[in-house]
Amino acid sequence: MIRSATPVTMIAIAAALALALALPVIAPGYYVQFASKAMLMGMLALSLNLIVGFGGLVSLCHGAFFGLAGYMLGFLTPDSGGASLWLSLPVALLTVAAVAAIIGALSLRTRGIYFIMVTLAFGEMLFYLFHDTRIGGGSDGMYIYFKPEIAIAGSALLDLEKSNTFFYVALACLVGTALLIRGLVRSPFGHALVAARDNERRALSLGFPVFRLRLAAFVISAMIAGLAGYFSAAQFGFVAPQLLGWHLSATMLVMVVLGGMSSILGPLVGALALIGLEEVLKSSFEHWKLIKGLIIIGLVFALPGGLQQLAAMLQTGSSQVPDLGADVAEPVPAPAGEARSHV
Amino acid sequence: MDAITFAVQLLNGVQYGLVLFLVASGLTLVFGILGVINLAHGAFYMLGAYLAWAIASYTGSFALALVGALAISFALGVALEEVFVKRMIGRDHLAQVLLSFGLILVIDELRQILFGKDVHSVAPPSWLQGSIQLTEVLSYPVYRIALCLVCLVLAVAIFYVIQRTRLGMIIRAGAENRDMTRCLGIPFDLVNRYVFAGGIALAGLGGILVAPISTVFPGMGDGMLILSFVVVVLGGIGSVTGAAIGALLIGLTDTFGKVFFPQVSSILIYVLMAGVLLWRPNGLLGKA
Amino acid sequence: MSQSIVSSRPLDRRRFLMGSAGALAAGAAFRFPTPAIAQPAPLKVGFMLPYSGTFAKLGKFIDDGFRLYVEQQGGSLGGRPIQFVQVDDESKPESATDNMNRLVGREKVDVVVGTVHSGVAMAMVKVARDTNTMLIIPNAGVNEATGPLCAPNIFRTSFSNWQVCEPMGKVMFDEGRRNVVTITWRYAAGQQMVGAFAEGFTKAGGKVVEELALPFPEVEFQALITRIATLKPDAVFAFFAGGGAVKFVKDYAAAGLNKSVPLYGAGFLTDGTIPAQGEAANGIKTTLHYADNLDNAANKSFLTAFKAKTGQDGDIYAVQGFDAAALMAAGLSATKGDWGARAQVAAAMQAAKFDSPRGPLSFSKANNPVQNVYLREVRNGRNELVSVAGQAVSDPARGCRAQS
Amino acid sequence: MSEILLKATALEKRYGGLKAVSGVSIDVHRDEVHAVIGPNGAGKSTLINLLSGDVSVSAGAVMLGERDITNLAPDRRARAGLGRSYQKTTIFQNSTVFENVRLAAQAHGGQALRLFGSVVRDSNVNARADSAIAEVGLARRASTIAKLMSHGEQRQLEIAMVLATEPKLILLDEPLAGMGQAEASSMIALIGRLKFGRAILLVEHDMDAVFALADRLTVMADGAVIAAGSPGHVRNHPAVRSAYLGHDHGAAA
Repeated sequence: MIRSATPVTMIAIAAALALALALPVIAPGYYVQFASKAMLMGMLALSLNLIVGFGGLVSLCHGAFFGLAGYMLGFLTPDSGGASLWLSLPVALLTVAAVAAIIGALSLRTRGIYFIMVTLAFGEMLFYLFHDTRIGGGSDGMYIYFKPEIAIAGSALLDLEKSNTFFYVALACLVGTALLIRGLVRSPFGHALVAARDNERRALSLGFPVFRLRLAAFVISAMIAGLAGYFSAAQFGFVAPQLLGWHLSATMLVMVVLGGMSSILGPLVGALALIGLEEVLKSSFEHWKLIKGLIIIGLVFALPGGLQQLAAMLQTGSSQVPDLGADVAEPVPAPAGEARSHV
Repeated sequence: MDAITFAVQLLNGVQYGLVLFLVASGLTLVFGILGVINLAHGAFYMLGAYLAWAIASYTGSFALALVGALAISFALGVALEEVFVKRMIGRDHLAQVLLSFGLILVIDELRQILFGKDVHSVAPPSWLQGSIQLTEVLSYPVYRIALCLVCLVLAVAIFYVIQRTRLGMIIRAGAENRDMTRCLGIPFDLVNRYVFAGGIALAGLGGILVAPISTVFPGMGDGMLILSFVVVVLGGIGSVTGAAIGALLIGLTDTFGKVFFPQVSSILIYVLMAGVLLWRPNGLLGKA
Repeated sequence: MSQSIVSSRPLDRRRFLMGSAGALAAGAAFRFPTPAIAQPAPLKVGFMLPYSGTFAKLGKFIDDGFRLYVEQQGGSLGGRPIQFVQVDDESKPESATDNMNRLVGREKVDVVVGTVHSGVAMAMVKVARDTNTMLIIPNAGVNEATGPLCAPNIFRTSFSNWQVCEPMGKVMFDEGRRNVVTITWRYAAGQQMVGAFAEGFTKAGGKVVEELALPFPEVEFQALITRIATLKPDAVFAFFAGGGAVKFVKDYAAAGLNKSVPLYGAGFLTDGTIPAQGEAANGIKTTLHYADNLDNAANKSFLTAFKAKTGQDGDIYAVQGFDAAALMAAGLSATKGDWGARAQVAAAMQAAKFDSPRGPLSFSKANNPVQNVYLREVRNGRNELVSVAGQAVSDPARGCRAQS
Repeated sequence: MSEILLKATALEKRYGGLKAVSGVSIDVHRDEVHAVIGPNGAGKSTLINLLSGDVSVSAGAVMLGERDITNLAPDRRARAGLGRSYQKTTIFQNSTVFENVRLAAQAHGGQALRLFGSVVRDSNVNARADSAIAEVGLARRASTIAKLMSHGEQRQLEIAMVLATEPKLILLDEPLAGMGQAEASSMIALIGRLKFGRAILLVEHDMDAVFALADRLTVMADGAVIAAGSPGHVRNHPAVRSAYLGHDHGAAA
C-alpha cells in the first residue's frame, strides 16, 4: 500500500524544508510571495490527492471549496480591520465542511464518470451562485482589504501583513497538511479508504461503510482545500467566482497526476513543478497555454505515472507505462490466477 | 403575463432547449458508445462558431459556412479519434479528463492564433433575416423559428438513425455490451470513429447554427459545456431520449426562471439537477 | 501582443557612470556636472492592460495613445526618458493582484497605467494603496476608484460610471420619456451606470418602471426582450459593452422594438461596435465624454497623428491613454523630472488643465476628470454629436475622504 | 436442533418483468453446512447476493438470528455477522496475505475507521488476523504478495479474510471454482472444519464436494426451490433428476 520513505527521500525532504525556512532570508520579496502562493497550491494538490489518489474518486469541484473558504473570509472581514483568525477560520472551514457534506452525499451516490460529471456540475453551481447573484459582489468579486489578525488576548501574535510572516504561516499549514494526510493514510481509516478504492464490493462485504468512509474523506479533503483557499484569499485580498470554477479543479488534477498519485508528497512536487513551469512559460512565450496543453496531453500518454515515473525510468531505464489507476475500480476485479473452466 | 407573451416565452425556452439538445446529444453519444468523457466538447462548439464566422466573412455565404465548418469539425473529430481518443478507450476516466482538459487549452490557443480573440457576429442567410410581427410591439426573428425547425428535424434524424437503422442497431448494441459487439464481428473501431466524429460535428453544428443569433466569442464554449453536462446528468448518460428531455427541461427552467426569479435564474437548473439526482442518481433515463 | 513582460534594457549603472566620466573628460572639467548634462535615469512606466481577451483592442489603443504622446515629446516626459514594461491582465480580476505585484515588486516600476476592466482596476487600486505606487487609470469607470478608495497617488483619465450616465436622465426626460425600463449586466459597472441614470432621471421627474438584469457576460437576451415588449415603456436605457452590446442591439432590432420603444444607453453601447451592429444601431442615443466628430483643434491633430502612427482611427480609448501621458507630463514638468518629489508631482497633476481631444479637461479633488459629457446619436455609421448633455461634469466622489 | 442463524422467507427478485428468484425460503443452523445446488441460471448466485445485500430484494425477508436485515446495506450485514466469498476471487492483489487479512480484521474492530494512529500497531487486530490466517493454513505465506500465490491459496486467503471479520454466518459462492484436484480436497477439508461454531451456506457445482460437505441441501431451478432436505432425500428426488437431466447435463457431472 504505502511504501515507507527511503533515506534518499528523507534527506530530500529535510533539504527542501531547510531551503524553505531560509527562503525569506535569501530571496527577494516577490519570490517569497510567489513561494507562499505555490505552497498554498501545493496544499490544494495534497488535499485533492486524498480523494483522487487514495480514494479513487475524481472530483471536479475541489476548486469550489477553495473559493468558498476565500469568500467566507471576505464575508467575515469587517470594513474597518482584519477579521479574527480564531473566529473566521473555523467558520470558513465549517461552512466548507457543511457544503462538502451535502455535495458529497449527493455525488457519492454515483460512480465513475457520473461522479465526475456531478461534481463538475455542483462546482459550477457554486460558481454561478457567486457569479450571478449579488452575494459576494457577483461577477466583480469581492475585496478583502485586511488580512486576518492572529491575536491572543488583544495583543497581536503574528502579523500576516508581513509577507515573510505570511510565508512561514503558509509553510506551517503545508507541513501540517502533509503530516495530517500521512497520518490519515496510515490510519485504519486510510487503509479502509484504499481498500474501497481497490475493490468496493469486497470492502463492503468485509463490513466497511464505504459511503460514509468516502464522505468523510471528501469532507476532510474539502476542508484542507478550504484552508488553502482561506489563506490564498488573505494573501491576494480578492476573491472572484473564477476561483470556484472547474478550470482550477482540472489544473489541480494535473498537479496531482504530474507529481504522482501513489505517494503522499508527490502531488506537492507536482504543484510546485507546474506553478514554476507556468511562471517560466508565461514570461517566455506568448502562447504559453498551448504549450501547457501539449504538456498535459504528453503527460497523459507518455508519463501517466507523473514525475515519479520519470525518475524511476531514469533509474532503471525501463519505460513501462502504467495506467493512472485512480478510477473507481470495477466492482469485481479480473479473476485471479489461471482459473480453469469449470466442470 | 398574457397568453401570447407566455407562448412567446415558451417558444424561447423550447428554442434554447433544442440547441442544448443538439450539443448535448453529441456528448451523451460519445460517452454512451465510446465510454469516453469529453470535456473539450464545448471547445468544439466554440470552434464551430469561429469556423462559421471565418468562412462566412471570407465567402459571404452562410450556406458555405455551414457546410464548410461542419465538414472541418467532422474531419477534426476523425483525426482526433485516430490520434488520441482511440488510445483512450479503456483508460481510466482521470486520463480522459486530463486529455480533454489539455485539448481545451490547445484548441483555445490555436483559435487565438488562427482567428484572434475578437467578438464577431455572423449574418443569417438573407432570406431568413426578417421578423414576424407577433403583437403590436413584438416581432419574432425568422431565423430563430428556422433554427427551431432545423433542430427539430435534426433531433428526429438522430432518433431515426439510432432506432431504425443498422448503424443505430450497432450503436445501441455497442452501448449495451461492448465485448459482445466485438464478438459479433462488427467493425467496432470504425463505429467508434464515426460516432466520435459525429459527436464533435454535432457540437460544431450547434456553434454554427447559434452564431447568427449569438455572438461568436472566445468563452462561449465553457458555458455550453457545463450546460451540456447538466443535460446529460439529468437525462442519463448515453440516453439520447434522456438528453432531449433534459435539454427541454433546462431550456424552459432557464427562460421562465429569468422572467420570474431573475436573481437566482442560473441556480435553478442546478437545483433541478440536484432534485433529480436525489430521486434518480443515474438520471431520468439512466441505467440503474 | 505579447503576454510576456517585455522590457527594454535599462541603462545599467556602469554605463551611466562611464558616460558621466566621458562628459567630464571632454573639456567640461571646470564646470560642475549637473543632472541636466548627465542623462537622467529613465522613468519606468508599467502598462497593465488587456492585451488579450475581449478588451484586447481597447488595451492596445490605450497603449498606442500613451506612446503617441511620449513620442510627440521626443521620448521623454518632463525631461525624463520613459521606459515601458507591459503585463497582460487578460481582464481577469483573479490574477490582478498577482500581475500588479509582479510590476511593483519584481519590475519595480515608478508608475502603473491600467486598466480597462473595473474588477481588475479595483485590485490594482488596492495594491497601489498598499504600496503607495502611482496609478493612472486610463479607462475603468468604477466609481470607488475615485470614491471611497480615492488616494493622492491614484488618478483617472477616463470617467466614472456615474459621470457619463447621470446627465442622460435629464436628456431623456426633456425628450418626453416618462416611463423607462433599464437593462444591463448584473455587475458593478452595469449597476453603477444604470443607478446613475436612474438618479438623474428620477430627479428630473421620470419613473423607472423595471430594472432588468442578467448575469455578466451572458448574451441570451430573448426572454428579457420579450419582457420589455410586455411592459411597453416609453423608452429603454441600456448598458452593455463589446460583444454583448453588439448582440443586444441586434436582438432588440430583430424583435422590432426599435420601431416602437426607442433605445438609449451609455456610450459604450455603440462605441467601437457600430460596424458589427450595422443598421440595427441607427438612431440609438447615448451619452459619453467623447464623440466621433468633435470639432476642436486638439481632436483633429490627435486623430491625424494617431492614424499616422498606427494606421487606425483613434477613439476614446486612445484619447484616454494619450491623456494619461499628458497628465504625467504635467506632474513631471512641475518638478523638472523629479518623480521622487511625490507630493509636488501629485499636486501638479491634480491642478493640471489642458485641452484634451475630448475638450477641456481638469481634475477633481478626488483625481477624477472634470469634463463635458456629450449626447450622441448613431448616424452614418458613427456616434455623431447632438449636443452637450452636461458641461464640465464632475463626479460627486461619494465616500472619498482624501478631498482636502 | 440447534439455533437458526439465518432465515430467509419468500425471497423474490424481479428485473423488469423477469423473476430471477421467486418464493425462495431457506434457513441455516449453527454448526451446519447448507448447500444450494441447481443448474446454471437457476438463481443460486442471485440468492447469495440477496442474502449478502449486494442485490436488493423485491419481496420477502431475511433474518440473521433475531435481527431483520432485509433492508440493510451489505456493509451493515457484514458488521451484523454475515461474511461472504465471491465466485471470482476478490482479494487485494498487491497486498500481502497478512495485510489482506488485517484489513478484514480491522473492519470488524471497534475502531474500524479511526482517523489516527497506525494500523500496523493495533495488537488486537494483528492477533485476530494471525489466527484467521492460521485457521486456513496460510501461516507460512503471511508475508507473500497475494497475486504471487496459486489460485487455491488465493481462495484460502479470501476465506481467511471472511473469518477475520468474525462472522456468524458464511456465504460461500463456488469456493472450488477453478481449482485443481489437490487444492479442491484441501479446501473441502477446510470448509468442513469451518462450520463449527458458525453456519455455512454453500453454493457449489462440484457434486462430490457438495455431498461430502452438506448437512442439508436445497435444489433450485428457474429461480425457485424444487426440492430441499437431507442429501439422501434430494439425491433421489424426481424433480431434481429432471431438472438436471432436462436442462443442463454438464452441470451434474
